[in-house]
Amino acid sequence: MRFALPILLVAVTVGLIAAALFGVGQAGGTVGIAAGSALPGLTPNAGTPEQALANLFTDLQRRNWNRAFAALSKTSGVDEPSFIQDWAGANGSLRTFSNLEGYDSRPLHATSDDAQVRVRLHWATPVGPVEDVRDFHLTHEGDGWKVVWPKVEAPTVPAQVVPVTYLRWDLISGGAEDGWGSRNVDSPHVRIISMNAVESAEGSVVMGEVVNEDTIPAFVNVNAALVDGSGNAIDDESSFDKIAHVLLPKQVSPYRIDFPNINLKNVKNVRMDVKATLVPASADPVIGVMDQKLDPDVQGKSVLHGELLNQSGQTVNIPHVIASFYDSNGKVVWVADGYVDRSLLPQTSEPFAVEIPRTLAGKVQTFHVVVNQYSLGKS
Amino acid sequence: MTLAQDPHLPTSAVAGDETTISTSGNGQAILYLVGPGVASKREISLGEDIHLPSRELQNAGRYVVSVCSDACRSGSFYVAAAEPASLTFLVHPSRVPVGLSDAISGVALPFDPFHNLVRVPMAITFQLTSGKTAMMSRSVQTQDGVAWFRTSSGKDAGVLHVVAAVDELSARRAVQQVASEPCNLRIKGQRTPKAILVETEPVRDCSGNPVPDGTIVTFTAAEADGKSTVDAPIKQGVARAQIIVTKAAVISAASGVVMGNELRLGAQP
Amino acid sequence: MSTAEGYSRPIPLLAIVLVALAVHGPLLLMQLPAGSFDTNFHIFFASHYVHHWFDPWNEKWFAGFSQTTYPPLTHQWIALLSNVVGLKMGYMLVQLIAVLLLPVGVFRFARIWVDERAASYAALGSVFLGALAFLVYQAGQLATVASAALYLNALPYFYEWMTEASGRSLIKGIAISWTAAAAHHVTLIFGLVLFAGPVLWVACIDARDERVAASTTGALSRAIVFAIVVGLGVGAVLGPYWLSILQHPIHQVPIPHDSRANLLLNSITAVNYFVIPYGALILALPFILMRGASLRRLRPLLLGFWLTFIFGLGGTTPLPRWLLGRAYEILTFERFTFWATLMAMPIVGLLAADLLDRFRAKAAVGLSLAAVMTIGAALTWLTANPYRPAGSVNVDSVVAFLNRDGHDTYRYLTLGFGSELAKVSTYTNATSVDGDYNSARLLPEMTHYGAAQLTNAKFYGSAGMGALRGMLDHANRYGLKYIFVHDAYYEPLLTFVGWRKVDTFNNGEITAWSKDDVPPAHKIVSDAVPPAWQGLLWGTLPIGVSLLALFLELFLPGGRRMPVPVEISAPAEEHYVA
Amino acid sequence: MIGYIKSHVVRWVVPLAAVMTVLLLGSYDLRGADPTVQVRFDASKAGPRVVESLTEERILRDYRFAWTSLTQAMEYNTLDPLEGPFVGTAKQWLAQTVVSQRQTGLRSQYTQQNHTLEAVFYAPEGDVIELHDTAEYHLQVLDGDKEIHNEQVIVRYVVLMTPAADRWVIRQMQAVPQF
Repeated sequence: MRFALPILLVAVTVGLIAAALFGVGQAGGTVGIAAGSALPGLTPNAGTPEQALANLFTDLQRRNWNRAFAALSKTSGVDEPSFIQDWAGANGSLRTFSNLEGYDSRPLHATSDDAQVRVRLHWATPVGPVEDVRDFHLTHEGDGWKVVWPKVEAPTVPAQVVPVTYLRWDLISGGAEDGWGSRNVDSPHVRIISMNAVESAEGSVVMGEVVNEDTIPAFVNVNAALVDGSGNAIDDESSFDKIAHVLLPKQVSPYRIDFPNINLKNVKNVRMDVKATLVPASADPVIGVMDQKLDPDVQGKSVLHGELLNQSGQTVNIPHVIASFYDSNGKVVWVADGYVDRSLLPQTSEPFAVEIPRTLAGKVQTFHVVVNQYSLGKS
Repeated sequence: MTLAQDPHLPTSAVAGDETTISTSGNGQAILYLVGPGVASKREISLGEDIHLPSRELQNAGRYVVSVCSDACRSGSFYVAAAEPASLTFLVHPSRVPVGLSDAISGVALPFDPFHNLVRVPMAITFQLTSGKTAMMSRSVQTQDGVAWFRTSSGKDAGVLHVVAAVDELSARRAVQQVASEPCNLRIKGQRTPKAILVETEPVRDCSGNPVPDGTIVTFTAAEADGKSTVDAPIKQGVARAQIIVTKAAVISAASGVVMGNELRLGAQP
Repeated sequence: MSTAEGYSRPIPLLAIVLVALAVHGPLLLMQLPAGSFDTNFHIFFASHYVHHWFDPWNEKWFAGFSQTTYPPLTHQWIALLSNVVGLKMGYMLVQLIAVLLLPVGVFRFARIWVDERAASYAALGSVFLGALAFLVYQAGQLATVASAALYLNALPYFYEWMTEASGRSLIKGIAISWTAAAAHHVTLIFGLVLFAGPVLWVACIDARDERVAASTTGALSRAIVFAIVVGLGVGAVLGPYWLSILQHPIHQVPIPHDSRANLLLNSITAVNYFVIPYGALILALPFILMRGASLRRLRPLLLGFWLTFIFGLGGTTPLPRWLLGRAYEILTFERFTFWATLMAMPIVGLLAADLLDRFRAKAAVGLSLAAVMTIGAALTWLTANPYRPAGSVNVDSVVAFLNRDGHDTYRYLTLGFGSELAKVSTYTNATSVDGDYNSARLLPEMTHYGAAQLTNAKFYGSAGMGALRGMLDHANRYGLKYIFVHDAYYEPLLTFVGWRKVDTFNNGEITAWSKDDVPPAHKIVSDAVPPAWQGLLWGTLPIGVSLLALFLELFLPGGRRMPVPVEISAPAEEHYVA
Repeated sequence: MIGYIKSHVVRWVVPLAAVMTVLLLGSYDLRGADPTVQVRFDASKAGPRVVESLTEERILRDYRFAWTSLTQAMEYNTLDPLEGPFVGTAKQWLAQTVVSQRQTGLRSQYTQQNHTLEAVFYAPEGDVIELHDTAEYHLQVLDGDKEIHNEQVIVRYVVLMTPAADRWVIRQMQAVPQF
């Protein structure tokens, strides 16, 4: 027993550790700090294209840039700083705030020396989960597979002077005296110009457009309450990020309010409520939406795509596109949005794409795109 | 020490004026005064007049007086508001498009120096002037301490001064009269090597008032297989945008629900 | 007394306690744990008891939650002491008491297994445990440490009661066990298997070997009596806790925790949860195995240690998941490592005695160095560790903002504040929809996502940001008007969902954001509000049993007897052992 | 042994228990009673703007709540209930009354309240409403425990209410001998 018990305990411990390492019972993921690495010898060999990609993504997740770069094929047309910038983003773009959370890979073709893998990357970002589909080319080099990272075309902005005529509204809140009567500044006049309720795969959706009819900027939020046959509210929700909250005078924004898990059949009435308050705002930057087209993509989905052109002299860190889609009667049949993960440098453009449900593709006749934006230090 | 009867209280008191209470009997007692903003307690000699200072009677309302020796005897009296010393004047809206009927309204309430609502009927004069032009002058009698008016907005953009006055008192408010919807929105375009620069003519409403800067004009360039749009703000009366168009396109402009003219441009050579 | 004699005699317990005081007293008086993960959480709970001793319903977190979801004893003691020394120092004093009780408990627990000399070494060693420093200064697990210390003190009475049928031991053991439960329920639940199991086993061995007067049946039957009385008492003392758990079982989506990770796949996790807590004990592991297996009486302890050790490895082995089922996703496993080190100490005490007998002064120097380096490494790790709590944020300006101009009529949220959230909550009158206690969360916006605090949302990836988005989406419903941001990561989201920056504090270190159309907060109706009688029980029984235990320890004579000294005979070939 | 315990009980436990009791009692949260306030509201005579039905409901709810709060404030001499339902002059007067009552040791109890509320003016933009309240209640004024005044009374109030972020609040509340 003197030796048997320790040997038994050590053997069981080793067995249990092996069981955990080789798949029996998954270990919890790392939370908070993406750092550290597996103990030597525990990183699997890149014996298959999928494993090579898995190793690369693990290093990229943990920001082990040197190891990740070392895992690239020598035929890659990228240097390390460009590679890092391509993956981690730059100029305060959405990508700079994003972390790769997971991915699904699907081989497109493979030979003994060469493979093409399509990967759906799941990013965790401040504005919610974002998916990105990317094709990776891998080659067999030495004793394993290596990823060929394409040359990165980073937008360059020539030195220039962009004239700016500042136009912004500031608020003066007045003194500390009793506000009754002496400090009347009315809320901006905002009106819902259309509303449509439809059933979607996730529940019910109320959408439409809202206009600021006033001469001052307005912070706008559209709320809706679904009411059943007995007059009781079933649920109330708000437009959240499916609206441009700050509307300049005469500006129109689409809005969409989602009611997850609510069947429209149970809804008798929709109570709309638009709240508008006066806020400080700036008329800049002006972002043009160029070359908007509604086409099917490679996967057969209907996608509205185009280019955002920053016509101002300031960097737009995170552009947000909100589009309303109309049927032949001019009725809003869908509102969709999308974030652009590259920043929009002055006088440059970036592509965008917004997907619409397959079932609605046939109905859509035209569309209207509004660009919302976040610029560092200008909130 | 006896308290013969209830304290003798004033039949009418005015806010901010002192008053007296008389008691009967003899000996010492405690006088309690409870009213709006006041809860006081003091020793008194029965049979003597008790002086209530003005600072205890500044708020209009009902006051309860209780005099206690071996037993308590109580009564109550009302304090009315004094002469008006200020006007609370509510005017809406603070911004109004020109030429709207019954668009401006105001409510005036007179208060005395101690913030008591003065309910005695009195005539309040409402005056509206735009620049040097008097738009309205009306005298309205208060009812339950309130007087009000309603009127239409003028034709010219600018500040409208609204004054409510009673005797020497007055309260002044300002209403910004702003241009109405744009009228005859017209655009012109110019092709550059990279794009088309398109701009509006000075944007005005149907009365000729300039539409405020910051108002959004949406430019749309429709091509055969797509379109481009720019939401541009009016700056110094004109909205400008740069649209990248290489093919034949129809360029239009809109502000809110108002549409402008169209420009037809051929393909870039 | 010669040097040689000095090494062969036990160290007086009082001296060990003084060493503990000398080591941990200054660190605690310097408020070193103030920056730990959970210190502010405990102070927050205590601050509620300061104002509402008999009303456990706390509106300040989660739009209202019941403090009956966490055993109250340590918090109530902090609340009482805070009337004299303030909340923070109250915390430090209660923590110090727990730290001082620990070597006493280890000594008395070790005496069940080893002689007085080895037990004294075990107790002295426990003062320098890396796991103790980890829990006290990095994790801030006050209740775990206090409960473990109390529980270790109760176990010798359990042993005495089983083996000697001593009524006084029964009473004192029960009172201390109730007190340990009032400090932390999880320790008692797991302690039952991991600590009490080996003690029961060794009592049976001693009974069978006639080392004690009791028979095996007698020992077992008395163990059952003890368990029943303790169980009933714990049921009553923590009655409101059990009722709240029954009413709202923890059905939330599992929240990831690094102590559940596979330590072999991440070097930093391995250092944090293995190297630092065990320290020099890692070198002693082979001896613990060999020596624990070589003596029949030590085998129950060895097996208890091994099981606890395996649990402490978290996701490195699948055993905890297999044995705990769903509870695996709720528990964190660093506490098991702490318990494992405590269970190892009696055998380590034997090792120390062996080494001192053999190498005298050299061994003394070596052991001292090992002990000091173990605790030193743990303290150094406080600053070197990438998992350490975020740097301390000065939240005074946030508290001042919330407490003025009626801002407290709305709810608020902090983002990027880490454990400082609890500090804000302690000193502001305003209420929050967030909170730093996973088990008390009932709002669907939080329980539907595998993320803990909203203030740390980004660390939980899409789940965390999903919970945050859900909460922001319902800002109007909860009267959530103000958000304080200490991490620019969250600014894009706030901008896109309609919040505006309204103020900056600490030279821009913190920004305040507001949403204009949010109505003032109103009470959120909850079925979790404990009735008044539960508040009364909660305010009297836990503190009452602790006073009872204190009274019995101080004034019931004969209660300080050690268990029957057990002669540890070394294997014959190990001639160096006396 | 009993003597040993007794001596220690006297020396330590009794003072300890006394300290604990004081600390615990000091922590006890007193709560006021919730008085019943009956309010009937007639908005049909208001002008020039017609009172919307939702507004009518909310004014009724908020006016009742305001009186409930006032009653608590006056009975327990606490300012907290005044936060929210009252603003401006009304809040200032009530707060002054509470502070004065605290200083003099007085408190007022309003019980058996029945309010007949009538809207007499509703501003064109809906930013102020004037109400007449014929309030019947039992008023008891106490100095400590001694009753110094006790009456069943009908008091007429002129009330100005204005809309706030999520409720109607009382800005002016002035008792008058007659409307």
